[in-house]
Amino acid sequence: MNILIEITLGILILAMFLTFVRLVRGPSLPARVVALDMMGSLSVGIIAVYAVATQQPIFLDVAIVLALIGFLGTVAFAYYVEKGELPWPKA
Amino acid sequence: MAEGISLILLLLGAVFMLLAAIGMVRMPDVLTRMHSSTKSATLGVGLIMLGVALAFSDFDIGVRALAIVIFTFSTTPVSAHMIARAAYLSGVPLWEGTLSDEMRGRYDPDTHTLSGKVQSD
Amino acid sequence: MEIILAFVIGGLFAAGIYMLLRRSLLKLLIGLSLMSHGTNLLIFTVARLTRGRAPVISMNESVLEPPFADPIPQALILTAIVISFGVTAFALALAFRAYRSVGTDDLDQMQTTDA
Amino acid sequence: MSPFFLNIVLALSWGALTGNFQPSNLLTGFVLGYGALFVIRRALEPSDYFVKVWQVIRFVLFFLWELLLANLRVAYDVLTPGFHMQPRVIGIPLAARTDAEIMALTYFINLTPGSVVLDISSDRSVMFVHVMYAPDADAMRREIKQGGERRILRLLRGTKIKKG
Amino acid sequence: MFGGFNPAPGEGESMILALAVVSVLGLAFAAPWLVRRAGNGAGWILAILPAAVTLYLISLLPLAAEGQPAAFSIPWSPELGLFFSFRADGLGLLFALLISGVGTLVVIYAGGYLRGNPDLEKFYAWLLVFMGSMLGLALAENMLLLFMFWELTSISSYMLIGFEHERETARAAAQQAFLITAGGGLVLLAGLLLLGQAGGTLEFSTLLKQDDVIRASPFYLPAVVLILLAAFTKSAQFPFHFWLPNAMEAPTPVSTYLHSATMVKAGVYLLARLGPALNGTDLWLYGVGGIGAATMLLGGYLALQQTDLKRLLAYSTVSALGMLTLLIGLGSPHALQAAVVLLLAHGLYKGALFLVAGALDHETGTRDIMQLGGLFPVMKLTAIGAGLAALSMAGLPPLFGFISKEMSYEVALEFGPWITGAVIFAGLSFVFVAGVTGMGPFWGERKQTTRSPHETPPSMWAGILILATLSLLFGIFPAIISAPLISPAASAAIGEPTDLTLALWHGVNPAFLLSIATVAVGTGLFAARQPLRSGLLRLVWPWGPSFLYDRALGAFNVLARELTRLFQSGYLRYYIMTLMVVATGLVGFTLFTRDGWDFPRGVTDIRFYEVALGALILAAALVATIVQSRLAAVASLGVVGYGVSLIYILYGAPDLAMTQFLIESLTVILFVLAFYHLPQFTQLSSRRSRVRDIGIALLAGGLMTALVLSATGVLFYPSISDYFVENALPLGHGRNIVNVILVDFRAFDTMGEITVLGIAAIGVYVLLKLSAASKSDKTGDAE
Amino acid sequence: MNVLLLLPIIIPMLTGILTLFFRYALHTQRLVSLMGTVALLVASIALVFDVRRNGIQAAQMGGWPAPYGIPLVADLFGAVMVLLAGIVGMAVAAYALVSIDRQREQFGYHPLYHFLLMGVCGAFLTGDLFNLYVWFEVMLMASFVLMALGGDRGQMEGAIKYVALNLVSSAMFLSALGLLYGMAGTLNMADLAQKFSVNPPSQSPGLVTAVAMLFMVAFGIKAAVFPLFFWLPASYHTPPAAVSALFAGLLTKVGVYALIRVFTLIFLQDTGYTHSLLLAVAALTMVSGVVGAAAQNEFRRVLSFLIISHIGYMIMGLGLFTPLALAGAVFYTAHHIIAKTNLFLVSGVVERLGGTPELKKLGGLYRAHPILALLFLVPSMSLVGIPPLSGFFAKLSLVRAGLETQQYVLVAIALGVSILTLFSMLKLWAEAFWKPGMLSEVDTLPFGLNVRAWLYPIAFLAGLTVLIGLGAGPLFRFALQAGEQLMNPSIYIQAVMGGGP
Repeated sequence: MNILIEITLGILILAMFLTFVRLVRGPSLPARVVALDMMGSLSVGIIAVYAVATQQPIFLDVAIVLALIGFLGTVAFAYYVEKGELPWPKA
Repeated sequence: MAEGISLILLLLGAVFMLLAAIGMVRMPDVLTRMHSSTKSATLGVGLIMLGVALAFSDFDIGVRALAIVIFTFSTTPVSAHMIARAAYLSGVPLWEGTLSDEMRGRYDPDTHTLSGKVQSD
Repeated sequence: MEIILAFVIGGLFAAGIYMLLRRSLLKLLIGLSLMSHGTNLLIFTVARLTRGRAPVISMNESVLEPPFADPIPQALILTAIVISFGVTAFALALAFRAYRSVGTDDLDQMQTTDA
Repeated sequence: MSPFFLNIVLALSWGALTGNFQPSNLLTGFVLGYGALFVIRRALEPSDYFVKVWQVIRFVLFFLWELLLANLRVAYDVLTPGFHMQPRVIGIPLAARTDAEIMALTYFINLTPGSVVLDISSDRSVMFVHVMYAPDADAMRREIKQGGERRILRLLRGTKIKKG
Repeated sequence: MFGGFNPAPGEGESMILALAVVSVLGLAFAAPWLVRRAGNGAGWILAILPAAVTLYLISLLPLAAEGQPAAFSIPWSPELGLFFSFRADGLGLLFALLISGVGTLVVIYAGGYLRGNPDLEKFYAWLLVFMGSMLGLALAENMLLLFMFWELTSISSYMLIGFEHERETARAAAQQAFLITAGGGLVLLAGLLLLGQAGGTLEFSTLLKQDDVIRASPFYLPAVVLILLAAFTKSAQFPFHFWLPNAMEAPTPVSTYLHSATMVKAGVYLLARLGPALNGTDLWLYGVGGIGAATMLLGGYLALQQTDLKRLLAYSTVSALGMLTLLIGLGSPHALQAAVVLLLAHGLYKGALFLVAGALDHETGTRDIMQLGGLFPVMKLTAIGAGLAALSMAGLPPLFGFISKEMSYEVALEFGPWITGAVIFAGLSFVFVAGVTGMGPFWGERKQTTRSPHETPPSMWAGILILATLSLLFGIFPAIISAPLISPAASAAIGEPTDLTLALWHGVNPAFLLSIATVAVGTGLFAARQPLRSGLLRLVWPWGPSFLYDRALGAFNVLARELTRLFQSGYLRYYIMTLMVVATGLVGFTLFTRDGWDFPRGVTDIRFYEVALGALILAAALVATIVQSRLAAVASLGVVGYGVSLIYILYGAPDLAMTQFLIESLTVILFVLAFYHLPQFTQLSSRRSRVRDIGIALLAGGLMTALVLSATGVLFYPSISDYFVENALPLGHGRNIVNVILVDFRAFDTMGEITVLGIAAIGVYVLLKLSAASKSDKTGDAE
Repeated sequence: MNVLLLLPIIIPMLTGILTLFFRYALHTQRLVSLMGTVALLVASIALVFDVRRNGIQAAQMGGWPAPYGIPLVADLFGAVMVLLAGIVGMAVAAYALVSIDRQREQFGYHPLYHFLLMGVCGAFLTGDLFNLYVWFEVMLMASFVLMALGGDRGQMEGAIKYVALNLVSSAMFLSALGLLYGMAGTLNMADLAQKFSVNPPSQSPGLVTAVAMLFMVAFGIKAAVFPLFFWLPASYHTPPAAVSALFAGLLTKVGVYALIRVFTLIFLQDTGYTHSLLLAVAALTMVSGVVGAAAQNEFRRVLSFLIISHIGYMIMGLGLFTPLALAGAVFYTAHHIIAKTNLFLVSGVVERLGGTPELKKLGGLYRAHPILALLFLVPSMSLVGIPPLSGFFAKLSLVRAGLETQQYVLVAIALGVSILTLFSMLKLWAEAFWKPGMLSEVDTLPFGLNVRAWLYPIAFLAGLTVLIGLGAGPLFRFALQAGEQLMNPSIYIQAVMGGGP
């Protein structure tokens, strides 16, 4: 685990924090959704870097899965943000 | 040698992602924020995956890294589009610095249609 | 690192329990989810952490040399995650139906069945 | 027998010849096959298969370049204190008709930072795009139409002679 | 530890003895069917078996007389010391004869008394259950068997007292009787078990041989106290006497049979049975004797002021029971003989008088002695029976009652003035009651009553006359029963064989003079009953035990309601709060006070980015609790999930991470789906409760941290995972060990897991569909 | 591989799956369901005889050597519990045929019923702690859905409380499991027992006791002991009678089974502390249950509180920790399962005939249905401990065990609580049966059956209560063997670790 890799991981985690800040502060919901999506791709990054760090290609499978399903959450949110009103009147 | 390049690529990718995150925080409104984050994040992942492919210098790993890149490149625009459209239509305020907004008032919420009469050329 | 994770687990449990004690039905569900994260992390941490080496025998080697993560808690947590997912999904449907029949998500209104 | 199919057959036969079907080996078979077909391209019925491949490569290069450039611009903007962007929502009259073409265009616009497709009008005549650096709306419109749309349409339409 | 209770003596050959008891119980189950068949004649038919049992018991008398009592024993549950064993010795036979004899008459009497009542079949069923269990109680050799029948009599008496269950008072009286007697029963169980531990056996015959061992053992005091309590509740002794008068709600045959002749005497019988083993200490003397005397006086006094026939008889029965207890308490052989005689005599005359009261009630519709008078010309036979029984109760010479009073007075004189005074007062009240119940209604001027009285049907007056003539017969020729019945019973009660010859005439001695004087004063009292009743007898002690019983019952109900409202508040968060406080308190206390706490050792080094990740998770969890918008909460929950998955990655668990990511995204989507249709978060709870909740949550979280820290500090045994690692490839043919464990080594878990998912799917489908369907169903297809 | 061990799990699963297919063919569903329960009963009887004849049966799932695979173990106690599950399963299934409405049957009542039985039998038979957690979850999940099946408001509220508290308990169970694995490195109960008993952990023994406490709380919630029982009275009276009868009979008993299994096999290091705590909990549970029952005025709420009170007796048996006491606990569990399920079935009929669960409005059943009255008397008086019914022997054995270990206060409480139980039972009897009251006109039941069809399962269970009472000799000897087996774990360990294919 040479120093360079650690710095990269540090940067990525820092990016995670920043995204988290946006997620917390994000005035509107779409802002939070974007942050969550960003988190997804950041995680892919972290996993990939870690895979290299530990010379374990097995982690890449996780990255593949995450890359694919990460955006599902975002699309779900988007669908609902746009929908706005309730599908049927409140009980 | 390949080791060195891959480390640098990883670092570069990480930096780009950091930029995306900073963009995420600094940008005034949702749409501009989205630009910086989704695009550069995708680039970041691309670079990291390149670094990974180089680091392992094994064909299978390379294919997997390529797969990740392809997936990211194919899913991010879709999610970007969805979010942008949703944000815009749900009335998220644009940055006051936006010069013009030709889509304003064209969306009819109940029939979900967007009138498309041609403007200039 | 177990020390840090111990505090993370404690934090998760605390947040989960705090949410459980709230009057809203939805916060209850979030609390349950937080607590199950805490529990899974607990099982993972208590069974000794080893950094990096996944318990997977890669293609070229036939036996796994020592410093690898303990596979059993991972199997347990996997089962636990899936089970708690099933239960959470049911709890969500139940919360939805309860809200429809009671009209509010305030748990204090739901005491007709008690003495 | 479209040349592309022929090329695949050649690659597979190469694999069979060399006895290992490792993907890397197949790739070399494919390149060799492409070279062979290129030499005898006149014998086959005319198709722009060969022109096409070259076009794809050039387009990918253009795209990557465009991506890098835009990223740098955004990066610059993000790092410097003030905001330099002039965001705008502009409507671009569409020449692209089929779903495939519109999708390709949307992908291209979305992926090059600085522009995000907001929506397409119900009658598919106009595409609304939010752009970051667009001091002049019409200039931006032209740039996207010329840069992105022309290339994509040429790429997609060029090969399908049958389609109008 | 079961060696202590050696089984009963071997010679359990007379099967018929057990059959006697079981057959009566069997008849009880057949009764409803029989009654439906027999109609009005049911009383006579059902009486056949009890009569047969009486005759069989009489045939056993000679055996008991020469000390070889018929016995029977089969093991029921030897490990628990319970044997289905009977032994018909003198005392048991005397009591059993009383039960079956009076029982036969009551069965016949009930046929007439309850003719046409729709619930007659239920009445007979429970009456026969009672008779069977009383017989069992009388003849039981095993103490636990005695306890079994003891409780059965309680439940049958509940059913019989509450016969007219439409009436609220009857139900309340039945409940009161059952609670007190059954409560006494359970106390008896504890007493008997302690006695068993002291004496080393649960069989009466062997137990009574170790009386000195028992007296010396530490269990003696608690055992005696408990047994006394039980006997006092059953035999309506002083603090627990109030249930007997209230039990008069029962129909008269029940009052006759249960609440004068047999059930209430069970306690006295038990004391007599255990006397040889337990008496001789002053605890016994003052405990039994003292309470007996008190009850005798109280019962006698209260009897004087009653106007209802049955309550009057009830209080005088309480007094008679007090006298019996007093005699047993005194414990001398002479006293025990007097007790045995009084037992028989009281059974006869009190039974008859109760039947008379029933006849009067049946004919005239009222039991108030003020409205009864001059009925002799109309109900001659009943009057004669009543007269004889009253004379026997008053203790006039030719009757058997005189002999028993004579003996009681002789015993009283032996024990000094106080006892004599008390017994005399009781005698006075007996005479008074005899006059009021036996003579009052039939002489004097005729009063108007609701129903025009005429002679009772034969089934009713038969019982009265038989009992009355028996009192007369035994009075004139006491020899008939003294040898075969009374002396074996007395010797059983005393512990060693004694022969007792009864004689009507003991010559003129102080006891005789006293009894004549009591009769005289008694008749004087009877004559002056009007002014007596209006004047002196007005004062009554309002805060008696009955008042305490009602208070206790009311208080218990109020306490129960308050406690339940406090605990079972209906607020889910209070439930979870108690749960958390208990769990944290219990586990925390154990961890820290029993030195479970330990500092972690051999932990991996700390990397800054992992700390950052941990901090991110904590921050996200914190945000999830604080943020107002629910979808933001879901998003931060998603972040927690991602963080945890990354930790799984960092520590080498790819499969886990993949599953966690998948599940996390799915959960986020589900939460969004569900939360969209649910209302916004609103700040509901007050600040104070929020601070309290934070406190509890932090405590629980802290405890978990402590547990994890101390668990990582200690490694007792190496994990068994090495086996899995070695055999995953060769045996499991898989490279990913975690997967191999899941699908092969621990596949059973995965099967369960999939079942849970399947059920959850059904559950969600049911919850969503059924709601929609039920709406449409209400209007849609009917049931 | 002794197949008898596997049958009690496989049969309910197959029946559950089969009934799932015939969603709209109700008659077939009912037939298959009943056949399933009969098969389960037969299998459990065979298992009991097998275990009785040749000792504890153990089988390793998948044939993996002892501590590594998941073992299925049937000792006498486990076999008896499976038998009881079979008995109650059949009785309630027969009762449900006439009492469950058509709509619930179309929405998967029978499959859920059998999955619950599968979970219960799995929990009784498994020899691995994590597998016990999985079976707990199967059982709980099925019970959650059964509780919410029908969807009216009362059910929803009850279900929420039931689900919330049970999920918290499962989370605690899981954490305790994690800690235990962290310390002992294995989850196989026999292996754990061996490791903890052979050379008990030297440093920080308190940690093992702390984890034991966590187990006690987790199982305590499921067994509804004091102060963790609040979910039971809030939720047991909301679902239909058949469902709450099944819950009353089996669910809490699985918690008790788990407590007994764990505290006689694994946590034996600090019995002075843990088991005296159990005694205190037992006493408090007894009292709080019966006090709660006295304050209720609905038929099934009284019964729910009484469940809690009687759980106290079983925990008392465990707390006393002598062979006789454990035999008493086993016997009491058996007696209570049958009697309590029966009472809930009776409450279903009473509510059906009286039209309402409130005691104030009920009445007149003694005259109208004397057979029902008698069938109510048998289980209720058995629970009070009136001889010669099974309750008496259960209480007798516990009182004797208590006296032998000088726990006089506890024995006094046990007897006192019996009286208060009697008080509640008499309240039920006086209000519902003796008090004159109007009877709802519904005498004909769904599918045209009259009340008699409802009484067959009740009569069956009442008969069992009486038979257990009369046959107490041999049965208690059987319970004593089970008690002895529980008292020295080495037999269990030898059967699982030593033998086993």
